[in-house]
Amino acid sequence: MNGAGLQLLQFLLVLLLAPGLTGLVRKTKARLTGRRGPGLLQPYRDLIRLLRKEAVIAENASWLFRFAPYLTFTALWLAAALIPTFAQRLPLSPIADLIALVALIGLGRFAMALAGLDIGTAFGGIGSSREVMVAALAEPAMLLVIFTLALLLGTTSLPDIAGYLATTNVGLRVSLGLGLVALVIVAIAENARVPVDNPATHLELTMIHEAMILEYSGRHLAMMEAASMVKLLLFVSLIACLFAPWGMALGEPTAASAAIGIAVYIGKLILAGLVLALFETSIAKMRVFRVGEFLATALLLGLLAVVFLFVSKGL
Amino acid sequence: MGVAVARGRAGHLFIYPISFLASAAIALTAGASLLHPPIDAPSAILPIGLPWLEAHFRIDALSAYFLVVVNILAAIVAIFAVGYGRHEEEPHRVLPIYPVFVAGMNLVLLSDDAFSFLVAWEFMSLSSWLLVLATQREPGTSQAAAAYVYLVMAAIGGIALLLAFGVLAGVAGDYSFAAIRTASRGQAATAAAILLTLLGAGSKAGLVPLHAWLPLAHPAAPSHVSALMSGAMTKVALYAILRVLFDLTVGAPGEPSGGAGWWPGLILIFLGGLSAVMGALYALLESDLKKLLAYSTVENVGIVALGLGLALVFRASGLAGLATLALGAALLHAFNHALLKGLLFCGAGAVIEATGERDIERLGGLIRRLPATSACFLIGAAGLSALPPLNGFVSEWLTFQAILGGTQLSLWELKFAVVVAGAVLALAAALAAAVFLRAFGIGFLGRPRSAAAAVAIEGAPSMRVALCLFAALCFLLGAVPLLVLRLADPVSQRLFAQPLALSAGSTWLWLVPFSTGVSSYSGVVLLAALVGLAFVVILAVHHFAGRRLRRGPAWDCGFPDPRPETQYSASSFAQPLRRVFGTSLFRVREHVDMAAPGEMAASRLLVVTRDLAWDWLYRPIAFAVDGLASRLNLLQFLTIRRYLSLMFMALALLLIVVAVLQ
Amino acid sequence: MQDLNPVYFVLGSPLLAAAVLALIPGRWQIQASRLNALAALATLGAGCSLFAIRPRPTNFIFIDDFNIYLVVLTAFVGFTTSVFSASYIRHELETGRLDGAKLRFYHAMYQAFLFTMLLALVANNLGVMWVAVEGATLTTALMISLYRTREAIEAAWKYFILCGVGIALALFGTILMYLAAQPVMGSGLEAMAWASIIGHVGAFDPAILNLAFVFLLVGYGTKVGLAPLHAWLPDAHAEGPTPISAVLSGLLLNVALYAVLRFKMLLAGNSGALAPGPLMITMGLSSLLLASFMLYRRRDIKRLFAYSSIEHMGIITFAFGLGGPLANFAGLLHMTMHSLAKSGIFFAVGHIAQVKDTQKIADIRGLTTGHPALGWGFLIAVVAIAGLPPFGIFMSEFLVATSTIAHQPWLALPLVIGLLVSFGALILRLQGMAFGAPSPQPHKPVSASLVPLWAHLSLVLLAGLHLPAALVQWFQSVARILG
Amino acid sequence: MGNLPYDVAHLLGTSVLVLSFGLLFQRRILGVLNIFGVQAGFLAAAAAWQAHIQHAPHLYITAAIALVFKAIVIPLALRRIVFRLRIHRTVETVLGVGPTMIAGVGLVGLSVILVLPLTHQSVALTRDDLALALSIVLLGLLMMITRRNAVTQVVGFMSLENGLILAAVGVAGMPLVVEMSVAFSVMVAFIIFGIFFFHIRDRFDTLDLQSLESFRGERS
Repeated sequence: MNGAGLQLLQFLLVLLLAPGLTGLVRKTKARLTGRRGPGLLQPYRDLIRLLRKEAVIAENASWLFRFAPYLTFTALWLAAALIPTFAQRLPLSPIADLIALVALIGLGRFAMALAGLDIGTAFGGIGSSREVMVAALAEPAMLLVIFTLALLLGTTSLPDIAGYLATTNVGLRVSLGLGLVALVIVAIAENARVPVDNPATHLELTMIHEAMILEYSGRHLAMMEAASMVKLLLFVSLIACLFAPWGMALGEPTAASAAIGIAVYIGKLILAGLVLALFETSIAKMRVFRVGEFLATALLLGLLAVVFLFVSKGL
Repeated sequence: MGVAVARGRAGHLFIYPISFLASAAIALTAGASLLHPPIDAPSAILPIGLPWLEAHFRIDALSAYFLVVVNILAAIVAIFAVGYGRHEEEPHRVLPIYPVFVAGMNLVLLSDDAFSFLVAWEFMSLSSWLLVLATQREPGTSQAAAAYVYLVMAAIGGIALLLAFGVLAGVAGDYSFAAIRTASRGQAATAAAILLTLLGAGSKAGLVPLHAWLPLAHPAAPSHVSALMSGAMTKVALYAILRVLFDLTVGAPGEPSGGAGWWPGLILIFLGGLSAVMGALYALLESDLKKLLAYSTVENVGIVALGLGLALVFRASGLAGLATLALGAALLHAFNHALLKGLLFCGAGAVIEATGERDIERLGGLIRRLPATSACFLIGAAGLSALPPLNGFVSEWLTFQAILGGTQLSLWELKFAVVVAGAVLALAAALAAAVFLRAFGIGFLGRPRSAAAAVAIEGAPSMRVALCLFAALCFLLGAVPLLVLRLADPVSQRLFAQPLALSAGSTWLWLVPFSTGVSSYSGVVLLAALVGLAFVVILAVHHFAGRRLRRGPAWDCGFPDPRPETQYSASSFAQPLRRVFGTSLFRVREHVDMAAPGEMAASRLLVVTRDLAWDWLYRPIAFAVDGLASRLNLLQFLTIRRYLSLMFMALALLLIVVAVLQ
Repeated sequence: MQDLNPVYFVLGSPLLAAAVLALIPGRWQIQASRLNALAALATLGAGCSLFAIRPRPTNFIFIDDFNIYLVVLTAFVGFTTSVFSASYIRHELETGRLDGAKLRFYHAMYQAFLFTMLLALVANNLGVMWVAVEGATLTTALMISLYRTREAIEAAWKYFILCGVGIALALFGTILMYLAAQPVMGSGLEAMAWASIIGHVGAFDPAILNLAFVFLLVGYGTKVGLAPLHAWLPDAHAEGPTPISAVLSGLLLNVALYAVLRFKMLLAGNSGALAPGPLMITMGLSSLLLASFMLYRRRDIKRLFAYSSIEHMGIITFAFGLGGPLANFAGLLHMTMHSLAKSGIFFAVGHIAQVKDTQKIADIRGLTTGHPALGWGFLIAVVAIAGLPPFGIFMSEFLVATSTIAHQPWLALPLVIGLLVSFGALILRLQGMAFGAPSPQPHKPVSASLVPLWAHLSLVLLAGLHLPAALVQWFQSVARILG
Repeated sequence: MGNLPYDVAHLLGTSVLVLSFGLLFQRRILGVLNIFGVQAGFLAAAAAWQAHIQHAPHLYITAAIALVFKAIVIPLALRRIVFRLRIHRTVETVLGVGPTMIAGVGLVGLSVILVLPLTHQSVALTRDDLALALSIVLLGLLMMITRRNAVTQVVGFMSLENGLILAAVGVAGMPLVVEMSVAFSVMVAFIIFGIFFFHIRDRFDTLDLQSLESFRGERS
């Protein structure tokens, strides 16, 4: 399995599994609330349906409105492709370490927020303004988690972190625990999951993510939906890679170890989907203005993680 | 260097091309002298200045680097100004002074002794003061007040620097930098000199407690001048900090623990971090486009100061490798900020020339009216929000890498301070993204909120050429940061007698601060990957889903309302963040007076934000001076008898003193 | 006639001119003003000839490094002011504020005033120096009340009383100095000649010297306008005709300070006497701080620049009080620069007051747009006096500040506060006057001869960039003996 | 009989001092003028006596000038001005008599303390003369501070000048030219005072400085 093939496999794997993960989450949420819910493959069917539909855009939409979906999707797809999922060493991963990854996600969000503002409707404004607030607090929290790992392990490149955590027994560390909780909170906020935003409804009081892509239709909407699905997968594989890297094909992957890697990775996805669905059904949505404090706790946890790093290890 | 001060009646077509050629020439010579440095840096001696100490002018690596930064910016701004100058109402007020301003900045960088340094420094402030006053309408308006506050702050900064050089020159009074470097002086004197320099240069750069004049003065100047003031003059101020803290007070170059230890670094880190966050937050609450950019200058100067502080701390604790990395990051960010801020201010200038409006609340929908300017402004905004393919991200990434190197510091407090600085920098970067997203989104997208915005037309071709040149440079440096690092290498050689650790491992493709294992970044591959992938996706989608497109009224959940007022405005966009940060930091007060039910009166929202520095630092001083002046004023209105008794008492006092001393 | 002493020409021409001008009747005052300028030119010529022939000191007259450049400076500023006063007088005659008789008196007194100042500079005999300074007071006293307005008379009366008392105290000091010299050098002219006293001052009784210096410092200090004794200066400048303010501010303060420095040199020679430094530093700083704070409340443009003169005299006295070759050099340089720049400013102010027909700062706006040449000249002059770089005053303030922080760091704080506060006040007023929409001016633009103003500014700029070697050499030699 | 010259000089000096105290005390203008005349007379006598002791003929000229101008011409001129302005009846008290007297005595004490250390070389005569002269000068200054009327202020100034001339005379061997120029400048000063009186009179109709002070600079 030479390098290029590996990377291509990673790209395809990410693209195919993303809608599946979202479908799984929706299915389990429906089941938990006593409904049959749509099939696992429903998201695939939605995407294909949208792709075939005719795209209708507002008169005063600019070139930015038409180009933003592609930019968002590409940025997130590339970011997802850089995270080691089933194999540790990917040819493209040295081009961007963890900090660059966060920035790529930022690029995707930047494009989506601008698209929201382009048409000049109230809902686009609501979505972008709240998205910016969430980002302004989530990004520093994420960077603090990265500081914790980097200060602990001395590197910010993903393959090395995964390799190091998978091989050596780092032991139960308080700062890693805090980092995990902070990263989970950030993931929930970034992917507009329940406590921060409700992906299912179009209620203008609550929606953040949906408001931005309100004006899209047809293939552009498909791109945006695909982007958010890839983003969910990205965060899940990031958490898996940083905090549960076992079962990954280390060093030079052979066909067998790659297969095992993929199987373990899919298992992790399913587990994460179930946990997420369970979490979402057990908690109500927060008022938008309490999201600030929610994310401030994530920022605080990140900072505590760094502080404990010094205290416990006496570094 | 000495650009001819032509009383430009011939108008802008004559002055700006010449200044463009001059700046370009200087940039090239400086760049050349950096890449293959001459053996002994040429030292030009001019017979002007102090009688017994001619003015020394010398190009060494540090001044050459900043010469490149200032003059590339000045060259491109000159191209922009050719078009922008056309509509100037009183060209004769701006034209002759513009080249003098650029010459002043170059002179500051070139001077090699305290006296000519200060002459050039005050010269720069004087010429920019005249430029700020150039396009003023009524003296009473804020323009005159802004210019006044600016000049007084410049004078305070100038005198602080003067005292710093006085302390450095010591009793002997030999002001040439060479003598200052070799002169030995006590720890207290070095400390005093460093503090005075931080006060003087810090106020000119706009570090937080002393920044209040910057958002008043920079927007008041014509746009191409404020581009120069924000882009280049703040860099000259940072050059002053670098020259004194890194070069003059260090004693023999390269000696690790020379100078004053790590506390100046800590102060710089603290000031830098504070400026970064406060700058971004102020910018968030500002709706005047040029003021917003001025506040973002405060933020970015804070980031560079943070980098310099890190370099000082690392060098004081003997980690030379990390020190060169932090210095490299700071220099790179200075270069990037100069280009990006130049681009944004010129963009703002184009917008103002097209619409005559400065407040983004009254702009909107410009992306359709001014496509080229909006595209370049978008690139600038993305750059300053530190988004990957562009150069803004590269320097911020390097600063983060330097911070992560903080673990090797010995002192516990330093380690903790460095990490807190990292957290502050992360918060500032995120807020900057919010600021520029708001500025571009409200200003350029959506529906035009005023008649002027609706009929805006693109400016002169030269303006667009300049903007595109800026954007191209940003992309180039984002992809291949090595170009600037090659320039920065001799600087770290000069200051730390160590090559830039960064450039050892990096090639034009990869950027490797420590080792590939630790962290690496490749601008080129990332850019190529993004563009390639996007191209593939578009092709696939268009092939699979077809290219059919239909235009229709905006959906807006079913009740389209064409009136632009329904759009989000700048203050409503910042409202969530204002609610999170504003109440505590700026004592934000929001009064909403709703019309009584049934009444048709429009309800008003009034947001009052107060600039803390102005309340706690500037206003008390002004009141104290005013109070003292009125109390002393009584002395003017005494009668002759009282004056005589005054004289009598003075005589009696002196006589008593003499009698006592006898 | 080999040793034809040029000093006799320097003194003779103004005296002769004064006599001739007194005789010219009121009708031909325009020609009289031209004659006045010619006479001043002759004095300047004689002064310059001093560079060539350095006469031998006699009992009454002597030229040394210290007073040679002051003599030429006085003659030069006297000449440029007379050129300015020619155009000023022409405008005053047109508007009828002054008539022939008053002008006749004015021209005669102007030349007499120049004579007394030149005499004071070259006087070797301390008594003659006192009489010359007293003469200067007498000649200017009546000129201040030339306009006969109530304020002018009050200002002149105040000027005469305060300076009269000051000068009387100075006389007492001179007598004490003679008393100290008499036992050592015997009585007669020898004991009054400064050139010979400087040699024997070591043997004088320090107690008398201290007492004498106190009286002299308070006496001549009144004429220098130092803080507690400055009351006469603002009103004298504001109410008198502008050429007089220019000459008063530019030259008379220098002459008085020259006298104080002569006596400081004597004290420096005697080890027993108390150091004059601290006294001059306290008076210098107090006048700097008082004047800089008073600038904010001034509503009259001439009074504003009068206080600026007090402030600059404070800086100069502080520099000489600080002592040391660097500070003394700065003081001497500042003295020259201040007199050039300040008289230049008064030329501009004179024409501004005439054009706008008011001296109220509030009514003067938009000079750079209304009268570009006058406005920009005024702006550059104020920028020079405020101490911004390319001009000479920045160099002297640079030297004073750096030597202060090097020798006595804690003195630097009040100095810097004074400099900054005055800078802020000057720029605030300048900005109000120079920019904005021009305020209405009743008179048609006067044919302002701005040549003197630009001459002064170019000299200050030249000094800022490159001081001629000869001047530097004189300053340094004087700085050494000043101690 | 100690040495006679010292005693007589000392007597004349102290009488001039006592008279300047009298000037401080006297409230009526005419009284002030008379006392000033007598003081000038004593000054002339002291000068003449010094000339006699020091065998310096030129001092006689100074004595003569002092006598002619100071004792006779100036008081008469002032008297004529006072009568023409019809202010001869004005009575003016600015600072209470008591405090002025105390201040006067204090000043004399101060000047004696100052002069005492100059003991050893100088001749005793000059030392006493100097103390007297210094106190007369200070008293003259004090008088100018406490008086409101322009004429009395001028008289205060003139008595201050008397103190100076007493000092100049007391010092042995003061060159003649200095004497002459001092006397000459005092005369010119007095002429200018006269001119000022007429200016003030025709603009303010009174010599009382109170009205003058309301026109200080920038008051309007």
